[in-house]
Amino acid sequence: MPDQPTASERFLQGILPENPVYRQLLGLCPTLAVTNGMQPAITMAVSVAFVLVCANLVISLIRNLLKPHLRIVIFTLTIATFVTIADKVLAAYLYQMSKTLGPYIPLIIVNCIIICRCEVCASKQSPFIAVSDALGQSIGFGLALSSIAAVREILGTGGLFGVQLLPAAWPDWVIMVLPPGAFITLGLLLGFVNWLSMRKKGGRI
Amino acid sequence: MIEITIGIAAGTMLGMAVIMSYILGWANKKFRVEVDPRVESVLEILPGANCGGCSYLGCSEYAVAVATDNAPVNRCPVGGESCALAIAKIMGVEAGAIIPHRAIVHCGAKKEDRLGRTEYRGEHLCAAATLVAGVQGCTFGCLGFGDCVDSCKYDAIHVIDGLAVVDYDNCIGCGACVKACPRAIITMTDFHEPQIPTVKCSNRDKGKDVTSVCNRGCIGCRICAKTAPDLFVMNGNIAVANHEEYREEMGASALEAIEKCPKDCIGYIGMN
Amino acid sequence: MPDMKSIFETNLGQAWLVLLLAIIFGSSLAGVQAALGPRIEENKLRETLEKVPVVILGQTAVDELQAKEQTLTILPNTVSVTRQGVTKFYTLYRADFADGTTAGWVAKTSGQGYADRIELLVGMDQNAEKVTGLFILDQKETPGLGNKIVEDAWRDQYSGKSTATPFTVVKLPRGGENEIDAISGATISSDAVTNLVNQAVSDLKPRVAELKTPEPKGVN
Amino acid sequence: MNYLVDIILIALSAAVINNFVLYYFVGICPFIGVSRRVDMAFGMGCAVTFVISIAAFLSWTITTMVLIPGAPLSSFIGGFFMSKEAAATIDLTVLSYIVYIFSISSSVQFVEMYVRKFFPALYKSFGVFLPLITTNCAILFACLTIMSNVVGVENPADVWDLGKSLILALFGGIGFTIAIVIMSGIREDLDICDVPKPFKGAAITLVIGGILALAFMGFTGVDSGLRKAMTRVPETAIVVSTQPSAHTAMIDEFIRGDMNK
Repeated sequence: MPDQPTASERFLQGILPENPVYRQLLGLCPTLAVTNGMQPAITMAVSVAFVLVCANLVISLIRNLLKPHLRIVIFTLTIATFVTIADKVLAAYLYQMSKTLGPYIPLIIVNCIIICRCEVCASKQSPFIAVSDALGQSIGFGLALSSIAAVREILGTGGLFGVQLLPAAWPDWVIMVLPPGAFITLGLLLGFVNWLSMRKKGGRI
Repeated sequence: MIEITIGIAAGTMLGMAVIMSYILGWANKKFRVEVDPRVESVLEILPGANCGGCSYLGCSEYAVAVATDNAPVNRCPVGGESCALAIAKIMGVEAGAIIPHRAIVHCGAKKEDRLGRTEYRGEHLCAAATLVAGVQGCTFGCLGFGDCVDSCKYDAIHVIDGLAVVDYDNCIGCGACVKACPRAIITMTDFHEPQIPTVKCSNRDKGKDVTSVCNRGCIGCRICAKTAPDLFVMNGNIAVANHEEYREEMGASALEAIEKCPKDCIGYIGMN
Repeated sequence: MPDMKSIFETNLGQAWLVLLLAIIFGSSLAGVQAALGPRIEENKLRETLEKVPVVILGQTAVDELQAKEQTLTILPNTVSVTRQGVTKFYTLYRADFADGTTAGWVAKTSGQGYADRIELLVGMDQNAEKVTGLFILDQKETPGLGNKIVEDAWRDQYSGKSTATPFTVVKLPRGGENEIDAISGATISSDAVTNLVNQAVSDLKPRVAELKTPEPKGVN
Repeated sequence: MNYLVDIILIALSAAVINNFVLYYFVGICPFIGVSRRVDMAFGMGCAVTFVISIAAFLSWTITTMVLIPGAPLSSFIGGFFMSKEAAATIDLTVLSYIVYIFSISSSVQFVEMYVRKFFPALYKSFGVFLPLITTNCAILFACLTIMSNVVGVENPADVWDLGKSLILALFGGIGFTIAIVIMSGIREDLDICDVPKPFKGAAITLVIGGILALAFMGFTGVDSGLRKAMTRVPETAIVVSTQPSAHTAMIDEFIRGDMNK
């Protein structure tokens, strides 16, 4: 365990080498749920980023007051507050988006990424490192979400952000927008990413 | 109106927090299970990776073992030196140098050394191949399909030319390959020296059966036991190296035994 | 008071951080709610009320009205209709022109669709003889199949039809009156919408007669 | 009769049709992580069902007693500071997320301590699951579904009572157990299949989960069909009554404000 990771190292780690979705397999619930379109995916990534950064900041500010057995309760309390704020702001300013995301915004509270980052990084490191780690992780999460959402939206509706990419003759794969499509796309992408990293390390196929 | 709502909101949260923490506090005291406080403090120091490198089921098992039936404190490969010293301080035990705990593959036969190999078309998994008799002449040796490679999370073991070889720079001694090998020819041993001699064979048949299936198998000729009795000892038809006792100064007799071995199946392994 | 201190020390004492955080977060959230609450309510209502004129007059007429900065005054009232012990609630909006004449009525109703609830607005002319339009507010039907009920082409089948006979969903046109052709592969969704419309129209038709303004009042 | 129909439909849809894991994607982390062996998966399923029922009970009582406007407790306390009917409009629903997650984590911690003290053997076998459950999305999702059926429901007849919430939680947990046990059964056979190396572990589990979700999709539409079969078609006798509800008062006030802006 690197005892004193530098902020930039934590930041870069979070994006690809320790990508929360592909590498650590955290936060799969929202990843599968909101990636049937590019817009909901990006809004979710932005709100997770907001919550993650604020929660990491607050937790690392009060880290030496934490009692071991009350740790989880305090983490969830802080995260829940920021998620409610994010939810209210979204409902006030982006009402249509908050309706499409529906129940998945409050589910950010139990999103494993945030609690894991709080426990592993924020409750031990100084605020600056904790925030950079949070930023890295949320960019990694955003990348993962948009990669899955892109695949699903292009295959599912033949276009991205309403722009028709595939030829009109392309029969939309409706399954890609449905729940099974989410599982299969993430599974295949996960396999592809593992294959990529193994090829880089010259591993055995 | 708004201040009153804020006031009531804060009040409800406070009320709920008081009730919940009171119940938890009461439960904490009432349901106090007498746990040796040392176990908790040891558990806090351990990295919590539950990798099994200490050959216990997980960090909590190892912490209990250390605190109650004083298991060696330096067993945690991931925690390393700092973790061992910290636990030793709690347990008031002398930490002792960290003895690296690494894996050894007791087979030295490459593909060309193995005789009687059949053309095996089944699953390319040792777990499946070991069920088929006669995949290769020797029924003890390494199958080379890499179950151990798949199980290793630290990329410390590779199948080279049909034989599993440990890469001692990456190996942290987590023991995953020991569990993965269906023929159980990988053992975890303490390396008192960076390089230690070992017998690279686990074929317990008689000499003539061994030579019919492998060019490098130990035929039980006892020469190594005679030349370096404190290092090698015979266990039935196969020689077994005494890794615990080996120290640097016994290198001469080990080298002599290595030359004398007709099958060249003893050798040095370890970090270079 | 020492024992109070010790109790405080053991049970609540350890959790003082939790109590403090609970108070801070509780009040800050109430503050956020106070600040953003009205805006959210407004969004919710605006979404429905923007659609009411469109459902009655159709988008073109509304744009013309917009050009002349005239807006319809919308008066909502809740109607509860009990049938066989099953009370159904409608919000019935009455939209009047600036000069007081009733432009039409819009009923907001919701019911069980294929996957989840469907919420829609049904527009009727001033004395509810004709259905002027339909708008789906909220639905979670299967994407690609059921959610075709949202498309204008399918919805416009309802506008302009008389409310005398109930709508029927047909696979291939049989030349009958008030026929709606079902979306292929989503008959349950099309049936659900049609039943909702039929039920709303038949429930509210008598209601409209009562609530109709006796004669156009002066400009209000 | 109608109540029974609703109960059966909620139970059926929570357990099988809109399965928590395969339709709503909640609780995926244990679905991937814990489903190595069938007995571990079953233990996890029971633990989740047990905790989800407690969470549902807690969340329903707190929501109806404290959070919704006009709830007995909030109007009682409000009564001291201001007039009775103003107190009834105090709306604390904004606290719902904190209250739910707070009650879930405290109840999980309480259950863990209780099980550790009185059932050490049970604790040994699936005690490790309990802290994992606090971060399990399925529990919070059940509370949110209950909340969305209690708060902001225009038609007072649709508001859920304690019975319906517990049924949803119980059968949601059972649905979760069904999904995770089936998946662990498949995964045990997967260990000896020749899965390409990059797909070992989570990737193949997700793909198999996709196929499982496909199979479960066969159930959609069953509940609307059942609902039609079970509810008798009401005749045309209509009783009409109008009374200005709080809802319409709010709309009037909003429109008047909007119109003369």
